[in-house]
Amino acid sequence: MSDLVLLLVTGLGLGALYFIAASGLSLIYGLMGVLNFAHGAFMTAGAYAAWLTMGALPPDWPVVVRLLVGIVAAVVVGAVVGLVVEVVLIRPLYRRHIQQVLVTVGLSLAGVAAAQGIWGADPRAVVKPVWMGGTTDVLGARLPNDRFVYVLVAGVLFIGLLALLHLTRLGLVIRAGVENRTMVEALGIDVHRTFTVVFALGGAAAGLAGVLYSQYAGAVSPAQGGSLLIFAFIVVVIGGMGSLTGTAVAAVVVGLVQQLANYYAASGVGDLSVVLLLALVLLLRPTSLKGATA
Amino acid sequence: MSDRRSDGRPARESVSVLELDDVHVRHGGSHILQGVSFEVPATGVTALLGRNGVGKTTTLKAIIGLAPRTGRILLQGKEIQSMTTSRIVRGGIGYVPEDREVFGGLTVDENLRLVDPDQGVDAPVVGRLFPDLVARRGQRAGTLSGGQQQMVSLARVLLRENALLLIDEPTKGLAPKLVTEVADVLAEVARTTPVLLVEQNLPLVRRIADRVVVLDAGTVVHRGAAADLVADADLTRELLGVSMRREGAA
Amino acid sequence: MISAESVGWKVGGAQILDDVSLTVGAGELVGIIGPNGAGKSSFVNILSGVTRPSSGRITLQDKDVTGASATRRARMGLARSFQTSALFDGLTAGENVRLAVQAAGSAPFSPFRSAGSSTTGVIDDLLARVRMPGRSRTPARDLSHGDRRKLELAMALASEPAVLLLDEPMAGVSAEDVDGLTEIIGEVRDGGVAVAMVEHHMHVLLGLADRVAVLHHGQLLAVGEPTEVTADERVQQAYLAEAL
Amino acid sequence: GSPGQPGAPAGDNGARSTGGASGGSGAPYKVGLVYSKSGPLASYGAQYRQGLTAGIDYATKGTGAVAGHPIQITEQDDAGDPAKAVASATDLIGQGNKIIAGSTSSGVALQVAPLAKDNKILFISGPAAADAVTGANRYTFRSGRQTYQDVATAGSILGDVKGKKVTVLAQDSAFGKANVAAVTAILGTKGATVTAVEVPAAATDLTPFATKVKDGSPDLLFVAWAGANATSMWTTLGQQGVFDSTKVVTGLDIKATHALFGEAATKINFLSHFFEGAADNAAYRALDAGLKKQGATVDLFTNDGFVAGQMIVHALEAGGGDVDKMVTSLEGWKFDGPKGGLEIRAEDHALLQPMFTATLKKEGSNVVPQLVDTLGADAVAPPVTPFK
Amino acid sequence: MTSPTDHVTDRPTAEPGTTHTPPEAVVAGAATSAPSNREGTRADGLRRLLRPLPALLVLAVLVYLPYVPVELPGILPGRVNGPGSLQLLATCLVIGGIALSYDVLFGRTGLLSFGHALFVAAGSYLLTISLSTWALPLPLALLTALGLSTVLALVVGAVALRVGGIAFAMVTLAFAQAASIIVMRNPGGVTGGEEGRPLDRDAVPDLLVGVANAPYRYWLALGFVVVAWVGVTALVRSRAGHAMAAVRENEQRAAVLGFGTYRVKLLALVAGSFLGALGGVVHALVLGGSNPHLTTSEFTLSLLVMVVLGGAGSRWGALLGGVLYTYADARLVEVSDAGVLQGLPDLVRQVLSQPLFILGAFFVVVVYFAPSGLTGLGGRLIRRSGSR
Ligand SMILES: Nc1ncnc2c1ncn2[C@@H]1O[C@H](COP(=O)(O)OP(=O)(O)OP(=O)(O)O)[C@@H](O)[C@H]1O
Ligand SMILES: Nc1ncnc2c1ncn2[C@@H]1O[C@H](COP(=O)(O)OP(=O)(O)OP(=O)(O)O)[C@@H](O)[C@H]1O
Ligand SMILES: [Mg+2]
Ligand SMILES: [Mg+2]
Repeated sequence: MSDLVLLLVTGLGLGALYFIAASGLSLIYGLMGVLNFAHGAFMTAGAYAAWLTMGALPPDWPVVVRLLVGIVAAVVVGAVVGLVVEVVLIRPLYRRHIQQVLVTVGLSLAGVAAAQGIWGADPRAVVKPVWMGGTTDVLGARLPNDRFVYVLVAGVLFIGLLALLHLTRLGLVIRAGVENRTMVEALGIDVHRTFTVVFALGGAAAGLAGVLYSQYAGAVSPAQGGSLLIFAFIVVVIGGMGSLTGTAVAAVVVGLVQQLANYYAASGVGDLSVVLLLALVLLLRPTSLKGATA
Repeated sequence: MSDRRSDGRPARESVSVLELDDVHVRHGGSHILQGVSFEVPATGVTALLGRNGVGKTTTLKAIIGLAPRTGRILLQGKEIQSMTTSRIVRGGIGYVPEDREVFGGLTVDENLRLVDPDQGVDAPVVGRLFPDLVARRGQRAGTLSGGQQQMVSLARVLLRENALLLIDEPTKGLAPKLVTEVADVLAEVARTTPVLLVEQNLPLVRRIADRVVVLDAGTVVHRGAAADLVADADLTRELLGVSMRREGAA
Repeated sequence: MISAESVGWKVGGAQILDDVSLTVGAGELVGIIGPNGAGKSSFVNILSGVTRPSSGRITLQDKDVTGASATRRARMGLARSFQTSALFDGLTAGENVRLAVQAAGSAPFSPFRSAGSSTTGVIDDLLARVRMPGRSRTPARDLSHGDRRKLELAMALASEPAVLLLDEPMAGVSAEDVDGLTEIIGEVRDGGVAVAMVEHHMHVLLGLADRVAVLHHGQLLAVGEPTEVTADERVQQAYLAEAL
Repeated sequence: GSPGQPGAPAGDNGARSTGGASGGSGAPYKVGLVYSKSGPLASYGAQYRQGLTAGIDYATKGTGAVAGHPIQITEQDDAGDPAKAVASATDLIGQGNKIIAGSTSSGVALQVAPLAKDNKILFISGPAAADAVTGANRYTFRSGRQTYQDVATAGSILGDVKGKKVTVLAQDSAFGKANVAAVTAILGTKGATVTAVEVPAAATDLTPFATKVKDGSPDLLFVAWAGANATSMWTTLGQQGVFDSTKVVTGLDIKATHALFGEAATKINFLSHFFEGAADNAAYRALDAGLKKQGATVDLFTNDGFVAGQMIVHALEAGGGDVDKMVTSLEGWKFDGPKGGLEIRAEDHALLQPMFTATLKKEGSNVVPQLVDTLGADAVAPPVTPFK
Repeated sequence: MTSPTDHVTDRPTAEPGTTHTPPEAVVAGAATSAPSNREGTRADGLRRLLRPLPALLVLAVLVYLPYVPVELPGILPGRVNGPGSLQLLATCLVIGGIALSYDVLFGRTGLLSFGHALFVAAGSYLLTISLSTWALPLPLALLTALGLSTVLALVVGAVALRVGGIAFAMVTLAFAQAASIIVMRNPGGVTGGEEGRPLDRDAVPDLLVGVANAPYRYWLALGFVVVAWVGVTALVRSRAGHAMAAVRENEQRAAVLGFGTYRVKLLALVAGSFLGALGGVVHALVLGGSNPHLTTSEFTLSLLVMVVLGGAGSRWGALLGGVLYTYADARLVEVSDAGVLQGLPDLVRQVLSQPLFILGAFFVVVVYFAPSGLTGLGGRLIRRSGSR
């Protein structure tokens, strides 16, 4: 019983992390139709930004305060990176989806390599608030406290983005821009600015994901973003490409399946579980996936 | 059948809202518009006619900045040939593209709210002209029939005050009854907003157009009052390959 | 020869087609008219196998093809055009037609047979017939809208089908060319092909169709001689009004 | 004209003397290095290279030459990729290098070793720990430790293992599997019950595995872990209270990782191949001094580079350019490395060497390793695996 | 907005994953630049005769390379016909050929597969396993590797092609990922896990073993490229090739015309995978073993990168992209090592010393300035200079 509770809660926490990582991806895919392979590099940028900031602040400040400042730094850096990348690299390749994707592939290679060149390939430890490293006993299970934080952040992010997409004019323009940018422009809306805003938003979400993941992992390393990105991709695809609600549901499902399979199934099955889940979903319900029948 | 609009005011008295001066469009290796010049007067319907592939659509795209163009284009005296599409549109041009180009994933209402965030499908003009759309406000536009999509496309530009409307084959794919209705709408709209209309339906042109510009192979081959073209069967046959009168009789 | 027996189609809770039965015999041209959104295109999609009906039966050349794929039906001699031109955008007009010719020629699929260029004459011929000569080397995505419509028609004709379904072939075609294309479709019909044609240009159908079927809200309102149908009060009211 | 032999050089075949290290006048001895200068193992590679410089310096008494022939080193980066390593090694062999050293990763070592046999050159594998390098072929040697020696050291920490429960927490990879196999072989035969908890590579959250470990309540937990999520693993073990009931052993990695153990650092027993302050002898002091000159400090894999340097010089002294003589001279050679007394076992070229156990101690915001025990080479010697 | 936009569409393609193929490189027959006039059949006939000439010339030069004892400092390691250079060139050619096989799926049929690595790896590993574990004679091993890989392609294709677009990409990714995991787990010790598996040297002809025989491995790689080139040419010129183009451009339309789109796609996938597996086999022979890098999704991704880099849907493009990418990947290590960097500020130097950084940045630049690939850029330059 206590094991199950533990697995469910940590699975949920994992799903929350996946969602935070995937939300920015989903958002950018939503508008640009571009799977942003550089999202992992954006996350890494956020993680290092937070790490550097926390290191630069006076060590006698409480860790929580330093972490909060670090998170702000990560989000800002993520947004700025997203903004610059959009304006400098993505925008000139207007309408060339494949090329845009490839630019992000190049960026992901270069970004990780740059981080490795500057800070080395080895992971660097990050400080964690004591409370987040501790546990809370529930029904005999020792639940790590940080998972609650991730779930909370993911929930707030989800609701915020949902409101943005469905209640605001920006959201409407984003959803229209997904389908036909030329026509959005022909209706007198400056779609370029929208792109930039969305890319910056996606970058900010990536920054947030990066810093939270580094807290989770207890360290920062250049390849960290990339390893989370794989799951973010899978989540976005299972969730139905660009559908935020789908992404959220998929993130939770993937987190739970992974966690439970790792405990209850033989080793190896746990490893394949996510991949199998993906194949299964795609083969059984291909029509539920937008973009599946391109 | 009159060659004047219903209010009887002749079109040629007005000043022009749009002026094209030696506009060229080149795409890859082909020279699509080869020096197009004409004016659109500040009132009434100006019909842009021509056979398939002569450059009618390209002309409209050049005006609103969707095709790479050179030359001078003046909207209400202001040069717009180097502006971006969205600026030109905000400057007062409404555009109905020939492929409808509705946003298939958005609902009918959302499609309209893009232009008019406050009213959308509740705008009076929509209810009056296209009650079918009001009934389908929540349906995704991608699942609408061809004609219904055409209605969305038309309704979109009517939601906003415009200095000029560019409308590319609005009645294509519409049922005959609706064609008549749309013709009436356009005639009514043109009373306040000048319209540059591309249309293959010659009886409709005859009914609502004041002036015509005829293109052939990327150049203007005829400019004049609609009535004059209609009256001259030989000229019509030469320019468009058919006679308007015969068509109208069918 | 193709026929639909009480075909129904439901999607998202809405009954788009309801109990529609229609047979088009060899050498017959049936016009399908009706207000926008009546279900005409949906009906063509069901006949051609692009969508599956929720009820009813489709027979093609006297065989039940209700569950058969669009590909199977094409192999059995069915060709169609789309209301929104569906072309191979990256290929030239000529290549588009060539593919259509080849698809027809290779009933048993033979992967490694050389494509050859013996079809060039046929292609140029077809493009000339639909009034777009000299356009053979233009990429389809660069064609003007009217030319795309004509190419769409050329591809449907290319396979020399036994059953031909056309969805608004004249929409966007310049006034000058409408008569010519109408004539071609007439010739095809006279060659023994079963043609069903959705069209809003009434004057085209009046001269051409052997019978006209009227769809309204997914139901068959009337079927009969063109003049008879257009005289029908309900049709006048729902569809025609004062024709332009 | 008609082409000659494919692959043949234009003129005569003389070794191009492009200058070389100082202090020699004869034709240089060419040594090729294939190791990770970039890629995930770049830090290991850098340490290895620093150690090698110090080692050659020490063994040649600062001349950089053997019997008047300068040692000329050509480096190539494999970025940890075996395909690149094979290409680089082929290139180096083609350029006339009779000795290849390096191989930071096991994958590289295992793919380069056959090349040594194919081309009859001497290959001295570096930090790569795979047991399979030992006994690979007559031409392949190693300058570092192997997995078996790690595990045997871990076993010693538990003392008498008879009837004890031992769990191995390992990644589901060749490295992890080798550790599981080694623990089963070594401790299992001594009467311990060995179970394994294998963690799939795709696992992000390690709670299920920590729970599994805890459910088994073992006496000894042996952790075989390589990779970026180490901190997360230790934190999770700590959170689930594994340290409260179980003795935990793992290998001590390079200095940069010491901070990554987080709160768990002081609760773990470490086995160690080498660390700063683990030993003290002439070789160690030479290593220390040699590294200082390069602005570096003693760390895990500086030893492997240093020993490689010693082996290279010894081989060249005995064999000159003759590979067979070099091989024979290394077989059975006993010498003092920074770790202490080493022996190259003739039968399979295993490098018999002492091993260490240690703990980490907090010093301010740093943690530093403290030596607990030194195990003799015999105590941890792997069984003989004859050449295939 | 001043980027080179020579074939901007007026209607944006909203669907992800659809290719934008340059019009000049679509269906066979018209694959080489469309002549602007159709004058006489004599000119056509001459053109047809001349068409394969450039390819044959390039081939002749490549065949002769092992007889060229010239040094190209900075461009190749040592002599052109030195073992290092030939090994490098052989690797480049094999990967180029594999990129060509991938283009059958991606550029010709519009199938965005993220699982092509699976078949390449299958060819490579099955050969290695047949030879090293099952001890089959080489011809039988070749048949086994190619046969089983093709069957695998049939099975995977039959399942994955039930979905399209991005979903297809993900299902193929899932299969490849599963295979990758299995290889890493080293079942029965046959794959060697993350360390890879060297080829049993006794099982392959002596001509392919050893540094001295690098020219033969090079010719083997070249032979593979020729086979792939001829295979792709035949496929693309056939009716099936046309059907593939039809499916790529508009699948629904192709179905309505009577093309069995599922079968066409399956054929493309199996044909491409067969060539890919053949590439894997040659890769194993050239490199003397299999390593798990071939199974990773990064490898597929790099294939995608290569094809786009060179120009999708063109044989020259895919081949060139593959060769250049591999070359750059191998040689940039040298560049980043170069003394050029010494004078630069620390931060810049640290970043530039990472080969992957340079590769990534270079890639961005290429995509940016040659959006239709390098061959597209070349074609444009030729056309431009021709029209002046
Ligand atoms: N998924 C759906 N949900 C709800 N309604 C749908 C859906 N798909 C189609 N429809 C409706 O089905 C009806 C039939 O569409 P269809 O395209 O067949 O009409 P049509 O007769 O061809 O019209 P037109 O002449 O305008 O092309 C339309 O009213 C359309 O809105
Ligand atoms: N992107 C492009 N690249 C090259 N040529 C193009 C491009 N777009 C259009 N064209 C060509 O330009 C010419 C004019 O096209 P346009 O669409 O303006 O014709 P149109 O007069 O609107 O015809 P229709 O009545 O058929 O709609 C055509 O010959 C067309 O093939
Ligand atoms: Mg047009
Ligand atoms: Mg329709």
